[in-house]
Amino acid sequence: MKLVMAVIKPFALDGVREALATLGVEGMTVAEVKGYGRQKGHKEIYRGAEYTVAFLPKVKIEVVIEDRNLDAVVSAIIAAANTGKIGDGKIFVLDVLDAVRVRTGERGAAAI
Amino acid sequence: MKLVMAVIKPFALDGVREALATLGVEGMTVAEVKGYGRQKGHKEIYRGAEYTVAFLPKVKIEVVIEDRNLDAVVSAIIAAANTGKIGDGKIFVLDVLDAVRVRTGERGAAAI
Amino acid sequence: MKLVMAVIKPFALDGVREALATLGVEGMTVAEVKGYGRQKGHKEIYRGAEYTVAFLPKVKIEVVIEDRNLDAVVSAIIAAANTGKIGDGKIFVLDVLDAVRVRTGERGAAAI
Amino acid sequence: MALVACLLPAAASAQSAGPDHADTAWILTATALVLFMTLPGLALFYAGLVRTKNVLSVMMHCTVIACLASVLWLALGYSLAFDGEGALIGGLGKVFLLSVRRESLRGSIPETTFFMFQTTFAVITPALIVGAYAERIRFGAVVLFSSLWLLLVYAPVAHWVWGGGWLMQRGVMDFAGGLVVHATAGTSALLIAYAVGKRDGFPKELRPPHNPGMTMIGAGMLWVGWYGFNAGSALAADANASMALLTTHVSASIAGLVWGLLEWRRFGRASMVGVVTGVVAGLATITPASGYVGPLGALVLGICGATVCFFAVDVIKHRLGVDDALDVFAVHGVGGILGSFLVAFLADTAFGGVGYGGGTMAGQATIQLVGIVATIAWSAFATVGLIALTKKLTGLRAREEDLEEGLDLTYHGERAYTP
Amino acid sequence: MALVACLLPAAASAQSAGPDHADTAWILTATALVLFMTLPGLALFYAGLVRTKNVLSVMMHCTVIACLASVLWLALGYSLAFDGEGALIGGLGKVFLLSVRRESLRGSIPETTFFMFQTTFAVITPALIVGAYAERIRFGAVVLFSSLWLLLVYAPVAHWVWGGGWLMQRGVMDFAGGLVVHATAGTSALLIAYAVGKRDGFPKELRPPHNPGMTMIGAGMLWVGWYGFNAGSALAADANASMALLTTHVSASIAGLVWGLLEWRRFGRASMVGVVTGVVAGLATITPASGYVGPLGALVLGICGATVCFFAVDVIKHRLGVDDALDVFAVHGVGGILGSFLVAFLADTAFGGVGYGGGTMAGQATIQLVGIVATIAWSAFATVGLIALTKKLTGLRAREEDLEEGLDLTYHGERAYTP
Amino acid sequence: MALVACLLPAAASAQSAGPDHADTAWILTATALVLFMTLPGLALFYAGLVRTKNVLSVMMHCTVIACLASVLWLALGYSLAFDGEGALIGGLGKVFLLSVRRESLRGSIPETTFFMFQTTFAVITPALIVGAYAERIRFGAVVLFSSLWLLLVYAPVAHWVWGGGWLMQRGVMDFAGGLVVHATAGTSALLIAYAVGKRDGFPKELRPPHNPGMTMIGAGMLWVGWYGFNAGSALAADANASMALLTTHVSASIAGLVWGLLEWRRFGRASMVGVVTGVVAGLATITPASGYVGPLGALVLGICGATVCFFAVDVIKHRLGVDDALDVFAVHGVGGILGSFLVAFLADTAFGGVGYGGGTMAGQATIQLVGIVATIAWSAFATVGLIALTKKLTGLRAREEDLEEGLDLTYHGERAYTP
Ligand SMILES: Nc1ncnc2c1ncn2[C@@H]1O[C@H](COP(=O)(O)OP(=O)(O)O)[C@@H](O)[C@H]1O
Ligand SMILES: Nc1ncnc2c1ncn2[C@@H]1O[C@H](COP(=O)(O)OP(=O)(O)O)[C@@H](O)[C@H]1O
Ligand SMILES: Nc1ncnc2c1ncn2[C@@H]1O[C@H](COP(=O)(O)OP(=O)(O)O)[C@@H](O)[C@H]1O
Repeated sequence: MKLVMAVIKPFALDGVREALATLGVEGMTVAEVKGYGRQKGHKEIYRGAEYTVAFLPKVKIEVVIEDRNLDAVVSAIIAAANTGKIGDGKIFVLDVLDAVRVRTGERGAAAI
Repeated sequence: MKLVMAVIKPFALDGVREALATLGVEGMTVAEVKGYGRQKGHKEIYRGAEYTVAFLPKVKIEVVIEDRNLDAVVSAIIAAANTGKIGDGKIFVLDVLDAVRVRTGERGAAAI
Repeated sequence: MKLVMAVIKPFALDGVREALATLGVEGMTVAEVKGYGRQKGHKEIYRGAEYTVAFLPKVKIEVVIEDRNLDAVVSAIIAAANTGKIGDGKIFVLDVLDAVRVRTGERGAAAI
Repeated sequence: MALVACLLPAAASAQSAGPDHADTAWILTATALVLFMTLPGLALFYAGLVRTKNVLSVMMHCTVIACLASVLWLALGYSLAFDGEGALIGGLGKVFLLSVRRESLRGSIPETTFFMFQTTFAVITPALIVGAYAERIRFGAVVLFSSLWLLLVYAPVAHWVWGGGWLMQRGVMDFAGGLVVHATAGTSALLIAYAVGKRDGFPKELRPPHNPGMTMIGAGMLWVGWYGFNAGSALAADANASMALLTTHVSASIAGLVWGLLEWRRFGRASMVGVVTGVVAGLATITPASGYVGPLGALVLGICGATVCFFAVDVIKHRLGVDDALDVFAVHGVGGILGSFLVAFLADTAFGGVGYGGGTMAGQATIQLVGIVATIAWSAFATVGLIALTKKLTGLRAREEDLEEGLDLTYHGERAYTP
Repeated sequence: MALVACLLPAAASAQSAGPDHADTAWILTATALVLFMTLPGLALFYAGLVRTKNVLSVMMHCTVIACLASVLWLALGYSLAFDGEGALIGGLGKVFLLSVRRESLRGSIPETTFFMFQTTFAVITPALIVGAYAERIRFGAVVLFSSLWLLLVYAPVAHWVWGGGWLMQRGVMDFAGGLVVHATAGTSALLIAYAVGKRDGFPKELRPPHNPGMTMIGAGMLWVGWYGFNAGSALAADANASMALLTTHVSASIAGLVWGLLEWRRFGRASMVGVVTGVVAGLATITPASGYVGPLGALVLGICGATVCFFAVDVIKHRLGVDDALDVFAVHGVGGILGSFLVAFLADTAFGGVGYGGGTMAGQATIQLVGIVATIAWSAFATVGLIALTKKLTGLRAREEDLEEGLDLTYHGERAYTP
Repeated sequence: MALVACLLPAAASAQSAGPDHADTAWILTATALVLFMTLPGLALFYAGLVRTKNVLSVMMHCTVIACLASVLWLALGYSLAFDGEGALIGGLGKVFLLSVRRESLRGSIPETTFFMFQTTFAVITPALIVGAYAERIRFGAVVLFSSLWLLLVYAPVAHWVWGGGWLMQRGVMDFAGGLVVHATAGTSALLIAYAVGKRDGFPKELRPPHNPGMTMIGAGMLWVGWYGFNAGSALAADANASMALLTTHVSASIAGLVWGLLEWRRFGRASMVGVVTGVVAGLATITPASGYVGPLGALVLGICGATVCFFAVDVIKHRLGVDDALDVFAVHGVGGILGSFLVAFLADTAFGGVGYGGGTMAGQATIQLVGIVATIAWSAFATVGLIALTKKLTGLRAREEDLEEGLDLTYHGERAYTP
């Protein structure tokens, strides 16, 4: 199993969720995060001065999938989140040793 | 070392924390997240219309442990978070290459 | 590639960000979390009673880097976040199988 | 309001040397209450309903409109509305209040008090429209449109109904602004909402209100402030003011319950945002009638207001597909228009109202209809022109990437919540 | 209040044709201030103290009770409280205000003004109880219980004390509602808190207030609104009203300091929620006495109120183990009862009070005690019955899974914060 | 204010038996409005601007200062300010109001009303200073410094200007507190901000305001409450009060626009916090002049106030490098001082003002300058002493680890937001 961790723009979330649903991905976990990469933050104004805020709001999606779905999932995320502008985000892939469904105790692929 | 990442219902957090403390787990990190799986979101009402909100609030627990504690930790989380209803959550296990305690620079098992 | 996941005190974030920028790390993702470790929470007052709050606010930094930068990054985080007091935080290192830049589809080291 | 105050401008205190301190005390208080409706009441009511990235833009709209409208009202608007007895528009004699002295009276109160009370109305009316174009308008467009709208729509209609113009001369009943405030703002809201286009995600993928509690706080402030709006429109601290306050409260209360019941019947649950929306619908509906009806009339108005507005939201958003984002037309417009019509019947003494001062119910109904049609027609006509002009001068809809980023950051360089 | 206004219904302005505009101005203002206490004051004060998942339910309770109580008060409650001189209960002559005309006076003000001022009291009193059953009650139970409670507990006690009933006839002192408002609500709060059971986690695993700032905002609004509550109860803009406002302010101020000091002595730190709780305790304690005592009496009442309520919180929650969630009994109930008793002593002219109008301190203390016991007894008796009825008709406590999920989503289909 | 009220203490109602109910109604209302400015207005305005970890500490400062100042004002401050005609300081005759009876009048209103109105000024003035030392002061220092400051700075200057002291005798114009409130608080704010040191991160790494919406809500409340502050200072519900309310509103409105324009010119965007800061600058600037000028004067004051304060923020923070955290001096101090000077010109009847009562513009300008210099000098002198004392007794700056952790948790055992 793989953990696909994607950091994307907040407004792209709904599209990614739908794209993954179409693929049959049955679960995902999302967190509000902030980050920077090529896209370097923005300026905020406060009483006659401008401040640079380093971090931009992003959402981080974590989805655990079976190995054979990896390419499809990554492609689907790219398709849904890509706008061609900097700040579109990154996808990281990690290995998952095991998955457990709390309700039933099922393990492995059956649990995701 | 292993990273146990559990996505559970918010109200189960206190129970899980206590269960892990009993096991001697000395640290954990918790984030507010939202997710869906089998449990598919809920309906919210807004001025004469119902909207489906895809994501439900969950908490994500991350705890890094020594390999030999893995089974005990997973079982403890299941025991504390299981209500038998959908949405109880998932546990994922990842491998951790190293751990460092910032304060002392200690590494590996000594750091967790 | 490696995922360096550091849980540190919130006020140390700016310092860590600057330290990593100096190293040439070009992206990072930050989440507000809460946690406990050696540092055990604090007491809050509410109408004539004191309550123990188990969790303390922390920030979790996730940064994906090339393998050869690992030691430098870990050292830089320690240097920037260490105050010598308990609660300074932990760093965990995980293996990353792949990275993808959403905008361009670039993969691997080119993507981070 | 004008009926009472303006037909008897010199009656109450002609004999006395100065203003009636008691009436002045109440209208100064009412002025504070009505300002409170906009700042922060309406700002909160609206800001709670939008998404996190557009919270401050809504607050900014309300604040800037408050500032702008106040200055323009002093410079020109008040004179256009309340100087002279022209049928269609007032004169220029009170520009910058140059001709008004500290001691000038209007009825039993200082004219400066009357001016300030009216100023707070001139502030809230264009601010109501904010809810229609929220989350996607350019900031420059808000500034331009609101300014011109105040002078071209609000001031003339205020003159027609309260300032001695043709509707007032015909005896139209609009105690506190069903026509002047809610019908004008509601009509224009619908048109500009259509012109600026839909929010991304409308209607299926909409996010729920980011902070309903904020909306409740705003609604509470609107309710409290509406006491000043309606009971202040008596322009005296008398039995009329008192009854207006009572009918206002009763209509709001029953309307909140009715909206809740309708939701409960349809969804099995009543929402908090629903109940406070009902309250506001009840308040808008009673507004034109507040000083003319009694407690029973208020109950009827509240029930009708909540019911009609409840269905109007659905019709506008889901049948017509117009993204009047925060339902300005469906709640304020429809409520105000409905009340402006029903007052013709409920003012009858049989229902505890004040009667028709010699006229008949049928006659009153006719003039109310005329007033409604004229107000809607003029508001629509002028708004269409203003939209075209705004599109040309500043552009109307924000760029797609700015919408994504949120108006707060794009236009104001700020974010609503920094942890 | 009633003392002044009702014994002299026609005195002040019998000779004049209409209401005293000055007194009317002040009572209309006071009415707005008291509505402001509930919406949004109390809603914020309470909502800040609960957990994130139950924020809107608390606001909903306050809003719906405001709507419901207003309509029921118009329909029946006001008449039961203020029609006729029956010892135990008023008549039906003022149902729906049918017999009240626009020009009817009560003392120097329109009866409609008096009605509306009283309406805001009828709104806040059942709303106070919300804090007791917060976070675990069924929504239907709130609707049913609050409605019947208004008619069965509030209206009769208001009649006894202010409406010409047996306690008023015996000269009980309750200027603005120590008995009528705080003792009734506090007593019933304690019983229903017990009946509905504890919040999950009580007492050891409780989460701290989700947003103390919200509680502070609410407390500030309560403080400001309480000026209207107490000084409005003079029913005139006179020296009595002024002194009532003064004593209200002084008691609140010293009580906030005392609560902070007690926390500081016990924990080495004073909390913000603590200080504003002290302020509210001081406000509740001065309420029955506000028009009868002077500045020194107010200082004494504030000090006693904060101290006794501080320890009462602990006794109720940790000794008795009753989860009166937001301390309605310990703060409002105990404060109101304490003030209702102490006024018997502090009204003495020796302490700057108004004296006993011919009676003696001992006599006054006796009637105050009788009033306190009767109010508590009747509130408790009726509440026990209402709880049984509510349990049967709607159920009282929400289902376990709904508690977990939170009342906001379960009953109202909404969430307080959507990022 | 004092000009009007105190020179004619017995004029208006000497012949009548009791207070003028109409004026009393208005001043009671104004008192509520001014309390509302501090609680929760100012608390919100300030709390929105700080970081999440210090939100409650700011609210706590405002609340505790409100309580403390009220009690000290009753005990001593009021007497020092308003008892007797001493040139430099009042007497002890009104300590605890012992000599003031329920029926005592001051002008046309009860002395208790006057006292309470003044109390709310005594509350907000030291609370203004909170913005200067926010996010890094020890809680004990706030308590000690504010208490002594009220008695040593505020009470004497209030006596000089309003209580019959030397500046009043010379005819200084300060309608509602440009000198007494804003110049005193602003000057002391600057000094204590310097003494307590900079916030960590100042000036480069500063976090933006944690919740600008909160600041907007607070600003709205300040605006509404300022009606009471300025128009209440007429001490009657008359044409003066009305004009004061009008000029207050006009200055606020234009100042908000001007600040926005300046930001837009400099950064290409206008911020919401900017516009409401401009509004507050406009309000502070009009304060001393509000009852003396007309609408045109108000426009001039608003434009000057916003412009000068806009640049003052930059000068203080980035040139002088003093971390007056929330710009108390730059906005309140500078605005109040500017208005206190400009009133000498704009009060001319040529600009629609009230004129100089026989004096000349030049004479007035001189006495205004003398007043400004004396107020600043005494405030600075006394504040330096108080800072030294506070440093010794309680310490001024919190410990480094407490700053990191945040003042909310360290000093008050609470956190602002618990999800
Ligand atoms: N090396 C990295 N480690 C962790 N997170 C990263 C890394 N690089 C980028 N991110 C996350 O991805 C987000 C988008 O990255 P960015 O570089 O702006 O995208 P792009 O390069 O496609 O324009 C960042 O805001 C950050 O949260
Ligand atoms: N494949 C997955 N990848 C990431 N997170 C998941 C995945 N499946 C479930 N989750 C997380 O676990 C939570 C609970 O899952 P759910 O399927 O509802 O539980 P169950 O199957 O036990 O009823 C989800 O809300 C989501 O946050
Ligand atoms: N084993 C662990 N697994 C996950 N997170 C941990 C673990 N131990 C510590 N943490 C995180 O690191 C934070 C700091 O840990 P702590 O033990 O207080 O630091 P230290 O030991 O250096 O004083 C904790 O609040 C928690 O969020």
